[in-house]
Amino acid sequence: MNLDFTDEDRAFRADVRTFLAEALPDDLRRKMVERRHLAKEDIVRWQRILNARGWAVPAWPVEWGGQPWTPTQRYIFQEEMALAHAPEGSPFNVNMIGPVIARFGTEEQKRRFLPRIANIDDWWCQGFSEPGAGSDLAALKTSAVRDGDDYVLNGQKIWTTQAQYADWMFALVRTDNTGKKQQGITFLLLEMKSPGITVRPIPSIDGISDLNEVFFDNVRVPVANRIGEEGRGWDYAKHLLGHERSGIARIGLSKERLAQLRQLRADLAARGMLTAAEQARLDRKLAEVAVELRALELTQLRVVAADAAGGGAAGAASILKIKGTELQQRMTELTLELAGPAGLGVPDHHGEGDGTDGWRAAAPLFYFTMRKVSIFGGSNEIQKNIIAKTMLGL
Amino acid sequence: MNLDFTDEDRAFRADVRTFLAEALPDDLRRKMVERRHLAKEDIVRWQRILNARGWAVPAWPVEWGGQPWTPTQRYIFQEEMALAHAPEGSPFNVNMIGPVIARFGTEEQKRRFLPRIANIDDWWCQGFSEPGAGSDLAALKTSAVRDGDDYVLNGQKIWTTQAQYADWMFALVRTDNTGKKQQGITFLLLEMKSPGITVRPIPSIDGISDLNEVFFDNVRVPVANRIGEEGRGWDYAKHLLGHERSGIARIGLSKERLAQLRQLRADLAARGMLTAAEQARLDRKLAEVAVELRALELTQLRVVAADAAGGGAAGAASILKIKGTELQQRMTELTLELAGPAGLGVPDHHGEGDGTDGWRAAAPLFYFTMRKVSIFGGSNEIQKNIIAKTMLGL
Amino acid sequence: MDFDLTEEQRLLSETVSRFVADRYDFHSRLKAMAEERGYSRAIWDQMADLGLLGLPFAEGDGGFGGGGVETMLVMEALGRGLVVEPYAGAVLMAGGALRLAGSPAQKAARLEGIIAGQYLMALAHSEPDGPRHTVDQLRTRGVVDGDGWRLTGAKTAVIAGDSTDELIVSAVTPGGVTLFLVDPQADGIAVQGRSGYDGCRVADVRLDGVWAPANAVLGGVGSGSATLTRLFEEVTAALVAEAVGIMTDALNTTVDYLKTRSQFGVAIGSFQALQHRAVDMMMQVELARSMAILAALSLEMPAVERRLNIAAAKAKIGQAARFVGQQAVQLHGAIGLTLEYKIGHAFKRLTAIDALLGDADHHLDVIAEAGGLPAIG
Amino acid sequence: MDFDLTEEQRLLSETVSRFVADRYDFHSRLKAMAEERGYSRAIWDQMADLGLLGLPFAEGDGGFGGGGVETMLVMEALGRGLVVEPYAGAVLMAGGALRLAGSPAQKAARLEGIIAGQYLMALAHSEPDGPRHTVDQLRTRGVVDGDGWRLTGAKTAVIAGDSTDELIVSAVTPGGVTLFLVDPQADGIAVQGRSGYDGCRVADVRLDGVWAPANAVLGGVGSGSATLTRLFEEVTAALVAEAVGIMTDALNTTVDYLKTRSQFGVAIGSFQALQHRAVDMMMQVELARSMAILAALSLEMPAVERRLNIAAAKAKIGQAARFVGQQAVQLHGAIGLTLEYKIGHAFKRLTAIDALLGDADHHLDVIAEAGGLPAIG
Repeated sequence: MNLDFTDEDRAFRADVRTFLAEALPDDLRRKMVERRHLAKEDIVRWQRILNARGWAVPAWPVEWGGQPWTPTQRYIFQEEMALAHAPEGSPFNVNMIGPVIARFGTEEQKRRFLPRIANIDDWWCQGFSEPGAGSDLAALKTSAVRDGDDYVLNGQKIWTTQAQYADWMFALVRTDNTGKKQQGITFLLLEMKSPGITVRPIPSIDGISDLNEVFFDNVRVPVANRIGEEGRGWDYAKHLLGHERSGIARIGLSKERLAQLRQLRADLAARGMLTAAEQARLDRKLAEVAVELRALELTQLRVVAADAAGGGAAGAASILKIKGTELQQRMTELTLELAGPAGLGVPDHHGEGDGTDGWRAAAPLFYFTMRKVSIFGGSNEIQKNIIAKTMLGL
Repeated sequence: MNLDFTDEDRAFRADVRTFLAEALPDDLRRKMVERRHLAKEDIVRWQRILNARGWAVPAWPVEWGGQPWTPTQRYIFQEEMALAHAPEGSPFNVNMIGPVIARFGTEEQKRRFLPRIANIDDWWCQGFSEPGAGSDLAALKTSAVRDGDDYVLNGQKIWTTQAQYADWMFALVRTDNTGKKQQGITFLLLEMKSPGITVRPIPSIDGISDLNEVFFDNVRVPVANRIGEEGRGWDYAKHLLGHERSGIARIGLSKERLAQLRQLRADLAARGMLTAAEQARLDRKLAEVAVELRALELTQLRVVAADAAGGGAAGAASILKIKGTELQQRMTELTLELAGPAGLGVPDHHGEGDGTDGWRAAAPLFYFTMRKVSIFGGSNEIQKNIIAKTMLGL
Repeated sequence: MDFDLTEEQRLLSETVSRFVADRYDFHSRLKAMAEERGYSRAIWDQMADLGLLGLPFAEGDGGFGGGGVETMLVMEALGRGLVVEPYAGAVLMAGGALRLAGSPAQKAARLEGIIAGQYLMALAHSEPDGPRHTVDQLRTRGVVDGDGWRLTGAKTAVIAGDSTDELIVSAVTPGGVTLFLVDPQADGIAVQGRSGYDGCRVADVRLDGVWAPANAVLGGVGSGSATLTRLFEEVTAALVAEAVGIMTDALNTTVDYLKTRSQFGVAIGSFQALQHRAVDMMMQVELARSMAILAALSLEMPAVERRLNIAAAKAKIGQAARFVGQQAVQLHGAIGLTLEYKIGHAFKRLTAIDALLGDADHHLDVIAEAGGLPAIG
Repeated sequence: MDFDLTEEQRLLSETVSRFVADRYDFHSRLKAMAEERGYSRAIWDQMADLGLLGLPFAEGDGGFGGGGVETMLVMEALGRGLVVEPYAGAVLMAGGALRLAGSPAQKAARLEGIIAGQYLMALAHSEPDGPRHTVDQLRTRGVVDGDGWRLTGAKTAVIAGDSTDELIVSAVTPGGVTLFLVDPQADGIAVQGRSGYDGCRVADVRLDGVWAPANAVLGGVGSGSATLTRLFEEVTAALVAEAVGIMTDALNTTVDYLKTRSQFGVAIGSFQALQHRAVDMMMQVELARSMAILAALSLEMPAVERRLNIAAAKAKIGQAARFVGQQAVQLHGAIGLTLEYKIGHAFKRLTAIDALLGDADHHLDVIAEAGGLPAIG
């Protein structure tokens, strides 16, 4: 047992760090530091820089642009990205549809889609949730009826993140109503500019409209754009949701944020804005967060090591998800607390602060926006149901 | 709206305070202050002093020794008792079996039992829980079969508090197996010296053996000792459990304990045993407890006022129970924290400390013993089920 | 010991509750927020017609002489409706400063307009670079200049500060903190309004040597700290009541949602973990309600009791508001994250109320320093 | 980055686990507690036979040269069995002081006996009137008297202090804190043993001018603080591992209970609120397990990393132990409150572990003062 990275891993970390220091555009870095909302172009630009380096989709199969990294190296890469304030790529492209196509797609689908996904030549969104199918995802009703070489879609998706940017959607649709609800679900790829698709943005409490409703009115989708077999979409979706465990707790991100919290606290104290009691109290809370983060970091490392050894418990990802999101949310509370009432006046757009104190204006929106992490991707209540069942046998 | 007590209530409080100052024996008071375990004789002695004053059973009907006090006055009485460090009477006598007999008993039963209950000429225990009937009390199985003028009991009770002291038990037994489980339950009074009763003490984590198993082997109970009708015991038991709301949050007790915590903290600081950081942290925690207690106190007063006006929501007692027990437990945690590792060595018996620092030895046992308050009398989980159903309609 | 309302209080409560229920649904809030000044003139006029704008002022000044309980009733009702109009900021806060410290002449010139809804005032006190909550640690300075004063500094989070007829500005002067009546159109003032995250309109105000005549001093030179101390106690009690109103509505909305939202073939309210969460919310709401009553009644108590009970109320409400707001969103799931649904607005306003006039931590520090709370009753 | 055990470590772990599983059921614990010295000689002999008592000592001294990971494996296994024998107190704590500071002659005279289970030592350090956790703020004094020392003071919570062959006593002397080897039968010593609330035997020790010869000094005059600092880091890491073992067993026992205990016609483990509580416990156990590993591995790190990571581990374990212990009792209901069932014992020992060598709050203070935790890896 040891916590030392191998010489190889150290060299890898140095490589990544050097690359990020050189390649990450300064304006992007600043936006990230100030917690400003990234435009689509920002994310695309960075993804293409990564792609040019061959690091856009490291977890994919090597033949499609992946890297033969160990789970430890993937963890190091994610950590360095976060510490360098690099934007995260579109998770829908990188972590979701790419791996699904690489695993279950036809050769034709792979050749057609994967290079464009990696380079975000196409921006993808995820069409899973429906008004009546949230935690109970398998209750989805959007129907796809076979008509010649097409499926004809009718129905509605909701909470579709960044559908307003998207060129393509991967969607779960119902092709059969007769069996168990998990059966009869099919996994389709649809072009967002297809006739009959309407996107309506939903304004969010964080001041962004990144959530959308997507309506389907007799939308035709070629059968060639189906993933795998008809009726087996649920299996492919489960694969997608359980795909990546090395970054799920977002340790690097939380480390970077904790460091920023310390900096902000020091800054306010230096400006005479904190009483001694307030400083002591904040230091105490920061220490508590540091301990929680350290415990989570070690737990994440244990999972990474288990994955590297080809094993590891199924519910471990749920633990990392729950505790990771709780910690991220806790840190937004502390940022809000640091910002104080001066954070009350915010500009119209997410985090475009007025100079050095921009973070104070951004703090509340950051707090609001991070409420979603315990809701989306399987709410923490659902995660606890999963752990109770799979790990405790209850 | 106002928070002032009336002149009448103030005068009443002064009366109670004067009486307690004069009547409470000093040795009892000291035992209470030092959190020592009271012997049966201690409780009986104090109950008889109260009874001589006419204050042993104030909530009973006036003809059986009750007082025509308002809910506010009952609240004041309980608060003053706690602040004066007076022992609480046996709840089984005062709050449970007395009111049940007064309400549902025959005239003969009232005359025979009530005066002896009030004076603890007989010590009573409660025979409700069984090994298979805890939270699900109505699942009880102890059978009572009619045989002439007797019932013949077979079965077992468990967690019977202070059965080792008891002269009598009031018990729920099953006289019918055919209907819903809440039906077919009968409420009996049994003499503990009846042939066929065996009491086995169960040692507890607080170092006392106040819990017992009670076994019935063909125990004969005269039908004359049945309360009300056969098969309606569940109704009488429900009445008993919902009887008293003016003291359920135990505000007075918590006030007294918070004051003691402040005293202990000051004492340790004066002896140079707390760092500045520790003092600040403890003061902060005490402030948090003070705020919770104040919120609970006002909530209790609102319930008392609603009761005085003849109204009030059914689930309010559950709120007071949950929050009251959480607060009591929180204070035992703080006592333990104050005691520090020096509390690790404890004497053989509950709280018999060695001089001024006896409280430090007693602190852990006090912490352990108070875990029961969120379990007995309907666990806090059961209380939340009740609130969800009765107050939220869920 | 009496928690009953007087007949007058009951009528007031019913009137405001009916006004909110009939005239202020969620759509009204959205419409009001979209208006240029960030709230609705029409609603403001209706509030004036109901006499709400005059409630806290003395009868001799044309008001109704309402006290802590009356304000609590109004604020709780406004909270239930998530009313965005600046009642607390304009009437209770700025109007309160005038009421507490104004000379008869100063009151006479303004109160009629305030009560009629025709004259709006705003208190400019918080500073962007100052301590988070203070009555006297200010950086804004007032220096004597001829027969008047020159004010220089920066203020932030000034409620409705960009649609106000007059500002009340706190500044450090020789002798302590002094309050000044300032024309927002005066030379040297820059007002930058924006929508606060809670939906209420706020402004940043910069004062660059703004001139104020001697008769612009409110309540005497150096008396500002005392005025603000009392004023903040009153407004804290009011905010606490507003939070209770918001939490009550958020709880009801959440419980309704649990009963109607169906997943896995059943109402999600049938899941015990969610039931218990709703119970936890409900207990916090009831404890918070008790503290709002305490705060309102404490306004009549001696200084120490008043200060500490109100601190306790704000501390408790801050914690309760955070828990109830977060859980209301969580139990709603995604729909709780949108601005098209009431819960998100409630969550954001509850967040603001914790931050305003000292957060829970601040008030716990106050109590810890004082060595606890004095007995009541 | 490697969480695998070496082949030797795996064997050690299996050996101790089998010993606990085969020889140390709950009944063994009760029997051991009932013995006069508060633990079982027979079990102690078996632990010696297995080589456990020699584990941390150098091979040259007749031990096995086990480090942090080996001790973690043993302590976790002993925790799972709620073993009451004073392994941490006698072997790791007192034995550790000898190992760290003893001269070759001092070691030679004692280690063989310790490793064979024939010689028992106890560290007398905590004081009834002292700060809650310190290496040097002591009231016990050692003054030079002729060619030796006179020791005066009071010690408490001395583990197995009433059945020990020799005491190691810390005292303030000119030049700092010094450790002394003291015969518990010496004139001027009074030892009062009792059962600690966690089931472990502890003693109060009074020293009234006890004489100690010059060669009774352990590790040099004034070197006590440094020895104790290092020693407490080692023992803290060990206690943390013990807690993980106890919590693991408490979780398993609780989950089994939820599956088998039936109320309302179903296993209570079918109630979602209880399921989620068990999940919360399980998450705490896993986080605690990670911290036990960190603590064990930190013993090889430089001073600052070592100190702060171990503080973090103890802080986390303290919080986790409180939560897991309380919830294990709560989910068991009444049976969790008895001494006839394992859970109550687990709860009490977990409570003690939080209190020993600085509670969670203490270690959070350490981290806050240091400005956070250094990076690992």
